[in-house]
Formats: sequence, structure tokens, C-alpha cells
Amino acid sequence: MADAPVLRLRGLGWAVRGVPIVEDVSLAVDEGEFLAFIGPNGAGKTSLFNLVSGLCPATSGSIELDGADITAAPVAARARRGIGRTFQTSSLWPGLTVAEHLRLAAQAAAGTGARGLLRRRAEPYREQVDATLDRTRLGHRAEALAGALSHGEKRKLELAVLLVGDPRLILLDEPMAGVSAEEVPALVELIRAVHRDQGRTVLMVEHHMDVLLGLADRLAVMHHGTLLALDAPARLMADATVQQAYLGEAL
Amino acid sequence: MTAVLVGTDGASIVRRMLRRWPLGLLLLLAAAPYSALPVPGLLDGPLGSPGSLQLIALCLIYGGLATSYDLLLGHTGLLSFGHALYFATGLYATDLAMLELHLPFAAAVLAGIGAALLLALLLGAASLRVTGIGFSMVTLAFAQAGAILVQRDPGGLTGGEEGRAVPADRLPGALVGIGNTANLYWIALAYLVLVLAVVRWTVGSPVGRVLAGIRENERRVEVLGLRPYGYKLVAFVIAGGLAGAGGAVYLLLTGGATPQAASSDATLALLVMVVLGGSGTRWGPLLGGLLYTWAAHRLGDLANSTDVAGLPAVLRVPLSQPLFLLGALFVAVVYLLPGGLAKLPARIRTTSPLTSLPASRSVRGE
Amino acid sequence: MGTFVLLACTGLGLGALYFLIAAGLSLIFGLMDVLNLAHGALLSVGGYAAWWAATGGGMSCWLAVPFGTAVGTLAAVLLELALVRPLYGRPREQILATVGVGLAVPALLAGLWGADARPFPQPAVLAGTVRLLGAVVPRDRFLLIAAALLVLLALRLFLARTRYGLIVRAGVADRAMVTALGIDVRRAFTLVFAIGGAAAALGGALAGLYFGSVSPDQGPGLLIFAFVVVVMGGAGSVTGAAVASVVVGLVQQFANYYSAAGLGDLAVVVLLAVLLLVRPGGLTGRLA
Amino acid sequence: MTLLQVRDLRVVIAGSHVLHGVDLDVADTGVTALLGRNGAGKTSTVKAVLGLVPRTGSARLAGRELTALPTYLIVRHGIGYVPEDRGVFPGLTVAQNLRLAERDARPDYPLVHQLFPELKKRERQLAGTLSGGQQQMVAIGRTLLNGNRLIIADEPTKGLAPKVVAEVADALARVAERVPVLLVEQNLALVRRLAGPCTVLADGRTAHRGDTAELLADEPAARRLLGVGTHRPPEGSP
Amino acid sequence: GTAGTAGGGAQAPVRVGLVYSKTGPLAAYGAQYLEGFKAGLDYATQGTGAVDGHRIEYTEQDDAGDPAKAVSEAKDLIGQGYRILAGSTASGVALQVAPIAAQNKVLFISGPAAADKLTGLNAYTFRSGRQSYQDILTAASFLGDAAGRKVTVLAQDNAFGQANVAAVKAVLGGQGASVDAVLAPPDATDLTPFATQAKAARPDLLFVAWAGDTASALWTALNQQDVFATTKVVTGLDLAASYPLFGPAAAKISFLDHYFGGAAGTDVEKAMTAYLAKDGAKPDIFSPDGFTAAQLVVHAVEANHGSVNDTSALAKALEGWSFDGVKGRLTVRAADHALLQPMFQVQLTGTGAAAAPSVLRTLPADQVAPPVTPIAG
Ligand SMILES: Nc1ncnc2c1ncn2[C@@H]1O[C@H](COP(=O)(O)OP(=O)(O)OP(=O)(O)O)[C@@H](O)[C@H]1O
Ligand SMILES: Nc1ncnc2c1ncn2[C@@H]1O[C@H](COP(=O)(O)OP(=O)(O)OP(=O)(O)O)[C@@H](O)[C@H]1O
Ligand SMILES: [Mg+2]
Ligand SMILES: [Mg+2]
Repeated sequence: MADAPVLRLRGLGWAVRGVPIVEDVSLAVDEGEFLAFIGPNGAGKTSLFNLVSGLCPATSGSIELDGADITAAPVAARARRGIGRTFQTSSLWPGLTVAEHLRLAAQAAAGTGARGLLRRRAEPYREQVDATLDRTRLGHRAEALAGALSHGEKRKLELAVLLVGDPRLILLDEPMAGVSAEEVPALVELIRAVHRDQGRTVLMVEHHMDVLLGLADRLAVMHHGTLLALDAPARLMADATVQQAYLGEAL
Repeated sequence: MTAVLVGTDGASIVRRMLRRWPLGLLLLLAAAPYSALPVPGLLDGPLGSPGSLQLIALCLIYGGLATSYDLLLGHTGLLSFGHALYFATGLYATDLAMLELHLPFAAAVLAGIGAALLLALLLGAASLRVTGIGFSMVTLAFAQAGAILVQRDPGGLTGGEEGRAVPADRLPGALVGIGNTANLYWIALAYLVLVLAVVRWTVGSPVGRVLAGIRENERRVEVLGLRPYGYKLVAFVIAGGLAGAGGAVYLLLTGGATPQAASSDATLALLVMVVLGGSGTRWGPLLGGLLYTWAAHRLGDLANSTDVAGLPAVLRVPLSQPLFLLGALFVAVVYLLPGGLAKLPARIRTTSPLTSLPASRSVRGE
Repeated sequence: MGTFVLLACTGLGLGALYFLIAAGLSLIFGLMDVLNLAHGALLSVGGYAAWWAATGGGMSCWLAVPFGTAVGTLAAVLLELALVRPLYGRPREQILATVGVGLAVPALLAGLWGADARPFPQPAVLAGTVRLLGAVVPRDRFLLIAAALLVLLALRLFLARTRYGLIVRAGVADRAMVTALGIDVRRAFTLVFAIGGAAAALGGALAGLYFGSVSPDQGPGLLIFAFVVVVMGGAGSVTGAAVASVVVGLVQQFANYYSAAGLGDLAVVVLLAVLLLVRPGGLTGRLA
Repeated sequence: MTLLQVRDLRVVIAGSHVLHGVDLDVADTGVTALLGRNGAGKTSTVKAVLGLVPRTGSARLAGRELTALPTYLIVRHGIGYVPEDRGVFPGLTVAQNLRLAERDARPDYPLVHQLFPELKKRERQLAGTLSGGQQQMVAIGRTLLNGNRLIIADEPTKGLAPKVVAEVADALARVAERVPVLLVEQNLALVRRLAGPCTVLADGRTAHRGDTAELLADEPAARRLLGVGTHRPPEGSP
Repeated sequence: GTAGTAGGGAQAPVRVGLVYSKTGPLAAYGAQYLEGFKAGLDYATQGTGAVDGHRIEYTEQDDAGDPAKAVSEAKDLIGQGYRILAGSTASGVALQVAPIAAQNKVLFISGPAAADKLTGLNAYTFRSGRQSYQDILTAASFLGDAAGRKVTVLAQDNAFGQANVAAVKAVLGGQGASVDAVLAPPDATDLTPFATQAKAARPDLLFVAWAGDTASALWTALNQQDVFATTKVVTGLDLAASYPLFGPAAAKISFLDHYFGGAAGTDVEKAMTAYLAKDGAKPDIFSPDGFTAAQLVVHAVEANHGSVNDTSALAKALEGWSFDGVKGRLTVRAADHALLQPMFQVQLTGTGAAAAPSVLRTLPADQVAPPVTPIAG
């Protein structure tokens, strides 16, 4: 594994009109690591992802990617540097087809830019797109408009858009919410493959504990915007505070 | 690109025919000046007469303008209320380059298009900093400022509400006089083809894919690592430049620059054309531009016809107002042809038993 | 001093007129997200109905204005039921249909009563002037200001005391969900549209009084500034629209007077552009 | 016996057949589960009952045919609905969101605030800025304000933290003592705990009707209908 | 009509295209023009509608006030072989159609459009109405000796207003008056400040050049600010429907007038009034423009014995022609095609619907003749 951490947060905070939402979060993620976030609703997990991906401006602290400060970098610049994310509430292009989603994402990853004006829209991404459709079990819906997908299908498309671009640092925000029980194992396998076989660094928020337990190297517990604990899953699960604050009497 | 139609044999023949028809139509249009075909009702004189050519040419220009506007509206999702400004810039700048700078015609046209491009770049760069209705209103503000300036006749340049006629002596001989209307017509046709080609190319290029993404969900595009601002600006400048070129052609056709071209009504008219024809479709804006322009010119004749004059007052009063007819036409189209003219074939197709269109397939141009 | 007072008073009067016109637009555009380009037509209907009542119908002006408002409201209800209702959620086609009405109605009025301005009778009480700190201020400006304040108050009460504002705003965001809460969205939309139309018609009738005449394209002509006001104030914020109206009225009046070329209109549109570029949400900061 | 009786419900959206005939009975007590894979048609069934999508067939609530009624009248018969995508209005505050849902003269705010104290705390926050789980709380809270005859909850626990899931489950159990609930859920553990009867959809049709506990105990049937084994808590369903 | 020349279908008809505002903001002017044209045609052909056996047929085309539309219609007509065009209610239209006519060597007789630029514009363009300069000279006549007097122009800041300012400067400034202007933005809705500005300028003569929907508001403002107490106010009298718009100020204004029904008292006017009465119409400000246009057409055709092929011959026939028109003796000045004509000083009596004009003084054509602007090219 590389020397400098892929991602380092130092005293990161975000406040809206004086109300802190994320407070003083410091952590470092190594290349190829799988870090999972848990915590009660409203703990600030999604907000932390927003900070890292640039959708919210940090009001204190700093974010480093591969040792370079990206605290003030715009969303697109961070994405070009290899940060990819999914959204908790599916955020798609309702009028585009599933396949077109993946082509657009692949093209963005290829970085065609304004030079694209001079090219025909060839299909150099075909293999990439087809492969991703297969992996996410969306092949049969390739020509459907995203707006017409069922909830679970949207979740999978969300993941597919991320994967086709193959970013180095992956932020997954509750990818399993609403995916049918039957398909969860396959998706878990998929994420595992991206992490293990392709060696991508993954940060993931998930409320399904047993999904996490099989995947995560480390577990971060957030509470009231702060990082409550950061440790190996087994040890944290035994922690009484975590039990009480988060898991309760799990179903 | 068209994801229409299904793989049955009949349909694939239809598809092949569909692919070729634009070329055939283009040839027909190009040959129109040689035709003496009477088109009663649609046109006053025979097809090849100067009056008919003039009207068709105007229709073609507006078809092109609407198509350029739809690059913003339908393909990028930008509701600009100031597109007429770039049209007017091309119109006035070309005219003034000849009148004031004494440039030869060709150079003046280039200057006109250049001015439109430059203005679109500057104002686009500013107005694209805001999104949503804010963008619409900033473009409206700029366009309104332009319209006011044109009206005020700064330094005697624009001629105020009287406008400035084009200096005939600076035009090539082949473009002056009724006998040469066919040449103007061909220029208008060429302009339309140019616009269609540029817009098609842009939409079909990788950039066009990003524009579609921006139209559907701009934020999400950013998360992929693309800066929407730059892409939107590209679309804005292309559309503005095309509108400017339209202004230059319009100048030739109408023989002068008048402030009606700069008014906010003119942008609204473009918007109406696009919606009339079907926004975001390949041929819709063109059809809308044609229909609108034709109707705006010909409804006057209907309104003033003796048939109408003979009607009882309840019918005569509204029917003798061309704008009433035009307004009523819009309302009728919204009801009878939801989605615009361009959706008509698709609607007919879905209702015919032969090919039922799977809903999951896109019926838009993309 | 006199000039300043005169400009301030007439500027406020102008702002009041803008507000009367913009209030309905703000309601319809801000809450319902309908870019009602037939708003000018509603103004004209209100204006002509009041004019007709005052001249042909022999009503006194104090009856004619409410009559015009009532007719305009009726027209708004019809417009909503017949044209706008089927088009919610299809903004582009709304534009087409309302532009159509916006063209057809003035044309119809021109067909009926001619394209030229018709004199609007002014009651004697309003015809005179008031001396105020050295300025001679026309009385009708104060009527406009009073009417604008009343409309502002009424709209604020309506929005604060009833759920309709909420229903319509929510209905724009997710119509199906609002019905799924057991609410008849369509009725709420019609009601709000009617109130917007009533405000427009009142504005039209009072504009007739203000200009001393009605003409078919008076309504559409005022519409651009009404739009400016709505956007400046922040869509859907009636108070914002009121503040913006005052700003626009004053800026226009002062700039017209003091700038060499009478650049009031230009000043207003430039102000709009700058404001939006600096604060995209408008004065009240509500995202437009 | 049955509160809601759905027969041969069919839905066609934009030319594509989404439901081909769904039969469904919701008992007048307790929780009835509606299960199925992604895209099976659960949400469409619920929406069809509520009149949110064009449909044919029949849906009777306490003997009253619903398919001829517009949505708002159906809901006024006393249905509380937790939509799958939460359906909160992002531009309105939490309080405004709840206010919109008021149907009764005396809405039961104490119950809502007791279950979700968070909503009381965040009354004035715009719902669009709430966390995913908090939005889900708004969606559920809305249905609890009014006295309903039936509550339809489409994946109500999706996105909620385990502890809250447990609390919502308790709440649903409590609510179900008074008001019958139609529950669409992927969390089979929760279904197992709450549901009496169940209906399973596949490809837009009713594929199975029966008792939840029996179905989940019948390993091959569960695997065929739901694609999961039940001998152990399925992976991904805490 | 006499039987000999009637039924004049024997010879090829002469076709005249009328491109004017049948609808749109200037529709009322357009209607007057058309009625006047019909009356003039009847008068000039002695009721036969034909010249030397050539029927004069006219085709109406509506430009709705839009120059682009007018150009299209004009091209259409020219393409159909029309050699004579007339009409143009608006200056913007006239200025765009005139070059088209010249390029195609077609005779163009502009109508009510008042722009001075039309005079001397090209060899094929004539006018059948008055021009701004003649308005100004009429206004100047109210001042008497201009030297040392102060004149203020209150106008809208558009081409019409600016042209008026320029003309006043040229005419009255040339006679030694000091001229300044209060220009209001064309779309300004509150005119009170401009009224006070005009009052503050304390001119001996306030010349108001105003058009459009705000006229009523302007006169109310001028009256409220009591401008009439200190200054003589002159403005142009518009069509009859506008008389009530002056409100209570009507009687205090000095009007310059192109024409109103009954202003001239000539025999030609009586003939026109009689013809219009048959059509249920009344003479109004622009009826003479149509009437004169028909006279010009008939004369040009007559002079060429019914042939319209040589349009420069048609033009030649008109240049320098002097004749009896509705307003009195009219002359087409050879040098620049200006139409020299008498103008009127008028006052309104009564207010509102009862307002009625009466002539104070008729100014002979040469007193209000615009300066010569030789034809370019
Ligand atoms: N603009 C804002 N104004 C006020 N509060 C906000 C704003 N945005 C977010 N919050 C609050 O910040 C907190 C963090 O939200 P976040 O979405 O990060 O939670 P989360 O950990 O992802 O929760 P969940 O598991 O429910 O998705 C929430 O309590 C939310 O209400
Ligand atoms: N608007 C629509 N247009 C076309 N097809 C649609 C539309 N809405 C849903 N569908 C299709 O109907 C099918 C059923 O969708 P539905 O949302 O009912 O499934 P679901 O059982 O709720 O799935 P999930 O568990 O993923 O929420 C899906 O295949 C979906 O793609
Ligand atoms: Mg979250
Ligand atoms: Mg679902």
C-alpha cells in the first residue's frame, strides 16, 4: 500500500448558519482501504460525503487527496482527481436511458472535454458500458428511461454510473437501501470485487450491519456530526456506547 | 441516434426511407424557384414567384433561428429570454458595417456574425453564472437593454423605431432586385441547412451528450467531473452565432434592420416556435418556425378576406384580427398536438396497431 | 426639495402600480410555477371591463373598478379551468397556450373597440392634486398606494392564515403526493389562480385610472416590469415583490429625471441583471 | 374480514404493461405484507390503489369501489400513505410538511413527536435539508397525524438506522393494533415480526398469497418467490 | 360616369398595390387611408374607376405595422408585376419599402408616414401626406416672430421625437429662437416629472410631440402641473377618436393640424366627404393621404396613356405637378418630391366626447414648405 494516505481529513467541519452539522472530523484513509460509516439518522454521514466530494463547502479544517489540499476545489475538479460517489436519494438523468447514463459517465471519465465538439459521438465505451450493465444486473433495462425505473433499479443504476467511470476513491451512500433482499448478496459481491480485485479505496455508509461486517476493514461511528469512534468492526460492535446510540435492539 | 421504431421488416423500410427524406426534401426545396406550381391557400402566387419565395425564405430563416434556439432550450435545458438579441446583433452589425464602416458585403456579414459571437460569449459568460429562472431573467435583462438601446438610436446608428435600410449599392448585384429573389431564397435555404448541420453535429457529438446530461440534472454532471458552465457556454455561443448569421440573412431578405427584431416579443416568438414544433426534437423547431412564420404572414390574408367580412359580427370581429387567429392557433396546437408538431408521427404510430412503441424507448431525437 | 418629493411620491405611485400588476403574477408564477404570459390579457380584461362599466354601463368609478376586478377574476377562473389546468407540469406548453391567450385577447379587444386608446373617466375627487412640501402631487397616486397596501395585506393574510399557499407550493413540487394527502389540488390551484387574476384585473382597472385611458396593449406593455419586480423580489414572495416594486418605481423615476437620456428603463434592467448575478435568489433570498 | 380487496388490478404506463392482474387482500386487523423483487410491481400496486397511476380492475375499501374516485377522495376515506420515495416537500419546513398532511380537526402531534422527537426539534428546518432518515420520519409521521382506516407503507424503514427501525417496527406494531397496515418491505426480519398474511408479486402479477410465517418457513417457496433462503437471516437484512 | 369609357375592361388594367396597416396599432389610420383612396380614385376618374379604358385595380395587403411583413408584401406585389405601390401608414414601413421600390424601379407613393427622410429619398418615392417639417413650421407660426424667444420641445426619446426636436431646432433655431428639449423615455409611464421639467424651463412656446398610449397621462400631468398658465402649448391634432384624451386641457392647447373633417372647405373635400358618407365613413386626419395617393396614381397613369411600364415616366409625370386636392392646392415639388400643402392652426372646443375642432388659420403651402433635400443618386 502507498505511503501517503489517499484521503486525509483534518478537523473538518461544516456549519449552516452557525449550526454545526459536521464537526472536527479527522481521519486518514489508506490506498485500498475499505472504511464504513455508521451512525444514527442525521449524524452527518451524508454531509461528510458531501464535504469530501465538494457538494458542500467546508467551513473549517482541510481535505487532502494524495497529499494535495483540495479543500476549496470545485466538485468537478475533485471528480476528475478520482473521487466518485453515489447518492442516498438517487440522483439520475430522468430523461436519459440507462445505457446513455453509462456512456455519459464513461465519457466523463475519459475526459473528452470541449474537444468532443469536433468528434462524432462514436461508441468507444461500448464494452465498458455493457460490462457494467451486466455487473449491476441492469442489462435488461438498458434502453429504459431512468425516470421509469423502479426504486431498486434506480439504486443499481446509481451504482453503475459510479462504477463505469472507475474512480479511485469511491463514496457509497447507502447503496443497498431499497434493493431487494435477493439481490443484496450479488451487489455486496460486486462492491467486494471493486475493492479487493481492483484495489479501489471505498468509503461506504450503510445501515445494514451484516453487509458492512463482511466488507469493511475499519468502521467509523458518527454521532451528532462528530467522529465518535474509528476502529476494527469486531471491536466496535462490542462497544456499549455504539450499541446504545446506534444499534439499539437491532432487527 | 433515433431510438425509434422496432425491428420488424416493414419498420426497417420505413426507417430507411425516413433517413433519406430530408435529402429529397432539400432537393425539392432547392428546385422551388424553378417551379410554377400554384399552391392555393398556402401561398399567394405560384411557388417560384418572388412573393412566394420571399415568404418561404422568411419561413426558412425562422426555422433555422428556432432550431438554433432549441439547442439551448430543448437540448441543454436553458430557457433564454434573450435569443433575439444575438439575431438583432447580427442584423444590425452587418447593416452598420456596410453603412458606417463601408465594408464590402462579405466582410460585413463576417463582422455581423463575429459581433453576435462575441456578444454571446460575453453575455453568456455573465448570465450563465446563475441558473434556473435567474438565468432566464438575466438574459431577458440584457436583451431588454439591447432593445432599449436600439430604440434610442444612440448616435443615430440604429435609426430608432424606423430602422436602417440596407445600402443596396454595397450589395452584390445578384442580391438586389426582385428578379434575384431566388438567390436570396437559396441563401436562406443554405442558412437553414447550416444551422441544422451545426446543431445536429453538436447534439450528436460527445459534447451534446453532456448537454443532455445538463438538461436532465446539472448537479449530477458535475459529480462526474465535468464543468457544466463551460459546456453551457459553448452551446450558448454556438446558438448565438447561428442566430447572428440568421440576422445577416434576414437583412438581405428584408432589406433593412428594424427594431422589431430586437424586441422581447421576438424571443418569445422563437420560444413559441420551438414549443409549437416540439422542443428537443430534430425537426420540431424547424417545423414550428415554418408554421409560425407562415401563419403570422398569411393569417392576415385570411383575416382580411371577403369570406370573413361577410360573417356575422360575433365571428367577424375576432376572425378579422390576425393576432387573434395566431393566438387561437397556439392554443389549438397545445390541445390537438401535445408535444408539438414533431410528435405527430409518433402519436400516429402509437395508435396504429402495426407498431406499438415500447414506452421505455425514447421517442425524442436522442 | 419639491422635485425630490414629487419624484418620491410619483415613484411610489409607480411602484404601487407595478406591485398591483406584479402581485398576481408573483402569486401565479412564484407559487404555481406558471409563467402566465396571459397576465397582460387579464390586466386588459380588467381595464376594459371597468372602462365599459364606467362609460357604457353608466356606473360610477367606485363601482366600475370592482366590476372590472370581478370580470377579470371570472376570466382568470375560465382561463385556469379551460387552458391552464390540463397543462400543469408542462411548463413549455403553458407558455405556448398563455402566449396564445395573451395575443388573442388584446386582438379581440382591438377588434371590438379599436386599437386606439379610449379615455377612462376620472372621478373628480381623483383628478386634482395635493400640495406636499412644495410639490404638486396628483391625488390618484395616493389611491394607488393605498390599493397596493391593501392588496399586500390581503395576500399576506391569505397566505398566512390558510393552507392554500402551502398546498400550491407543494403541489408544484409533487402534485401526486399532495393529492395522496387527501387534498384537492386542482381546486386550490384554481383558487390561487383566481386570486392572482383578481389582483391582475384590479391592477388593470387602476392602471386605466392612472393612465386616464385604456388601450389593448397597455397590459402587455407593463408586463415586463412586472416580471422584473417578481424576479427581483424573489418568486412567490409577495412582500419581496412589494419591496422590489418600490425600488423599481423609485429607481426608474429618479433615473428618468436625472440621467441625461432618461435611462430609467435601462437602469432597471441593469439593476435586475446585477442583482441576479450577485444574489441569484432575488431580494428576499428565496431561490427564484 | 378484508378491509381492502383488490382484484385483477392492471396498470399500463406509457404503453408498457406494469401490472397484469394483481389480487390482494388486506385484513382489517394487523399488518399485511406485500413482497416481491425489485420491479415486481409493489409500488405500482400501491399507487394504483391510491389512483396515482391509471388503472383498471377493482379495489374496494370496506366494500366501496375506489377505482372510480380521484386520489384525494380515496385518501379521504381514511388512508395514510408512506410513499417509497418519501414524498416530502423539500421547499417546505418540517412543520409545513406536517401541516399539509392534517386532515382531522385535532391532529395527533403528541404521538408523532413522541415517536420522532427529532421532528419536533427540526420543525423550522427545510425538509430538503433533512438527512435521508429524517425525511423518512416525516413521511411516516404524516400518516400518524390523522385517524386512518388503513395505512399503506412502502418500504418505511429504508434508510433508517437500526435502532430507529426497531422503533418504527414497534410503532407499526402499536399502530396496527388500531389500524390495519399494508406493508411493502424488503427487510424480511421486520416482515416476519409484524406481518400476518402476505401477498407476493412477481412480474406484475400476484404470485402467492398466504401466511407470512408459513412462507418464510418454507425454504423452497421463499427461494422461488423472493429469491432468498430463510434458514438463516438473509445477508443484507438485519 | 360616361358610357364611353366605362366598362373599361377593354384595355389591360392598371394594378396598384396598397401595403398599409389594416390591423395592428395603426389600423385606424389605415382604415382612413383606404377610404380616402377609394374616394380619390372615384373622384379622379370621374366615377369610372378607369383611365383611358384601363381599369385601375387595387390590391390591399396588410402589414400590421411590421416593416418585415411590409417588405414581403411589397416584394410579392412587385413580383406579380405591380408597378405602383402605395400605402405605408408607419414611417418604419415606408423607409424600408421605399428602397425596395427603387431597386425594382417601381413607383412608391408613401402614405401617412411623416418621416422627413422620405422626402428626396430616391427617384421613385413620392408622398401623399404631410411630413414632420410641415408640422413644425405650422407650430412655429403660433410663435410669430421667433427671434429671442425660448422654445422647448417635449417629446418621447425615439426617432419620431428626435426628428421633431431636430426639425424645431432647424426651423425656429434658424429664426433666432433658443430651443431646448425635454425628452422622456418612450416607455415612461409616469410623466409628472417631465411636465414639471417642461414647466421649469419657462419657455414661450412648448411644443409637444407625443404619440402612443400615454398621451392622456401626459395631458393630465401637464394640466395638473399647471403648465398652461405660463406657456403657450402647441401640439399636433390627431384623429378624432383621440380628442377626448386631452381631457380638460383640450381648450388650452394650440393645435397644429394636418387635417380634420371639414377643415379645408374645398370642393374636393366636399366630394370626398360625400363619397365617404356613402360608405358610412367620416373624413378624418388621414383621409386626404389616401385621396391624394389616388389622385397621384391616376394622374401618372393618365399622363402615360394608361401604360405603366415605364415607371420613370410615371415619376416624371408627377414631378412638379400642381393640382387641387382635399386640403387645397397641392404641389409635388420636382426637386425632392415633397408634397407642398396648406396646414391648419386649430383649436378644440368642449371636452371629452364633445370636443370639436375648428380652424383658426389656414397656412398656405409655401409658408410651410420644407427645405429642399435634393434626391440622392
Ligand atoms: N441546510 C441545513 N440546515 C440545517 N440542518 C441541516 C442542513 N443540512 C443538513 N442538516 C442536518 O444535518 C444533519 C446531518 O445530515 P446527514 O444527511 O449528513 O445525515 P446522515 O448521517 O446521512 O443521516 P441518514 O442516515 O439519515 O442519511 C441532519 O440532522 C440534517 O437535518
Ligand atoms: N413511469 C413508468 N413508466 C414505465 N415503466 C414503469 C414506470 N414506473 C414503473 N415502471 C416499471 O414497472 C415495474 C414495476 O415497478 P414498481 O416500482 O412497481 O416495482 P417495485 O416492486 O416497487 O420495485 P422496487 O422494489 O424496486 O421498489 C418496473 O419494471 C418499472 O420499471
Ligand atoms: Mg445520509
Ligand atoms: Mg417500489
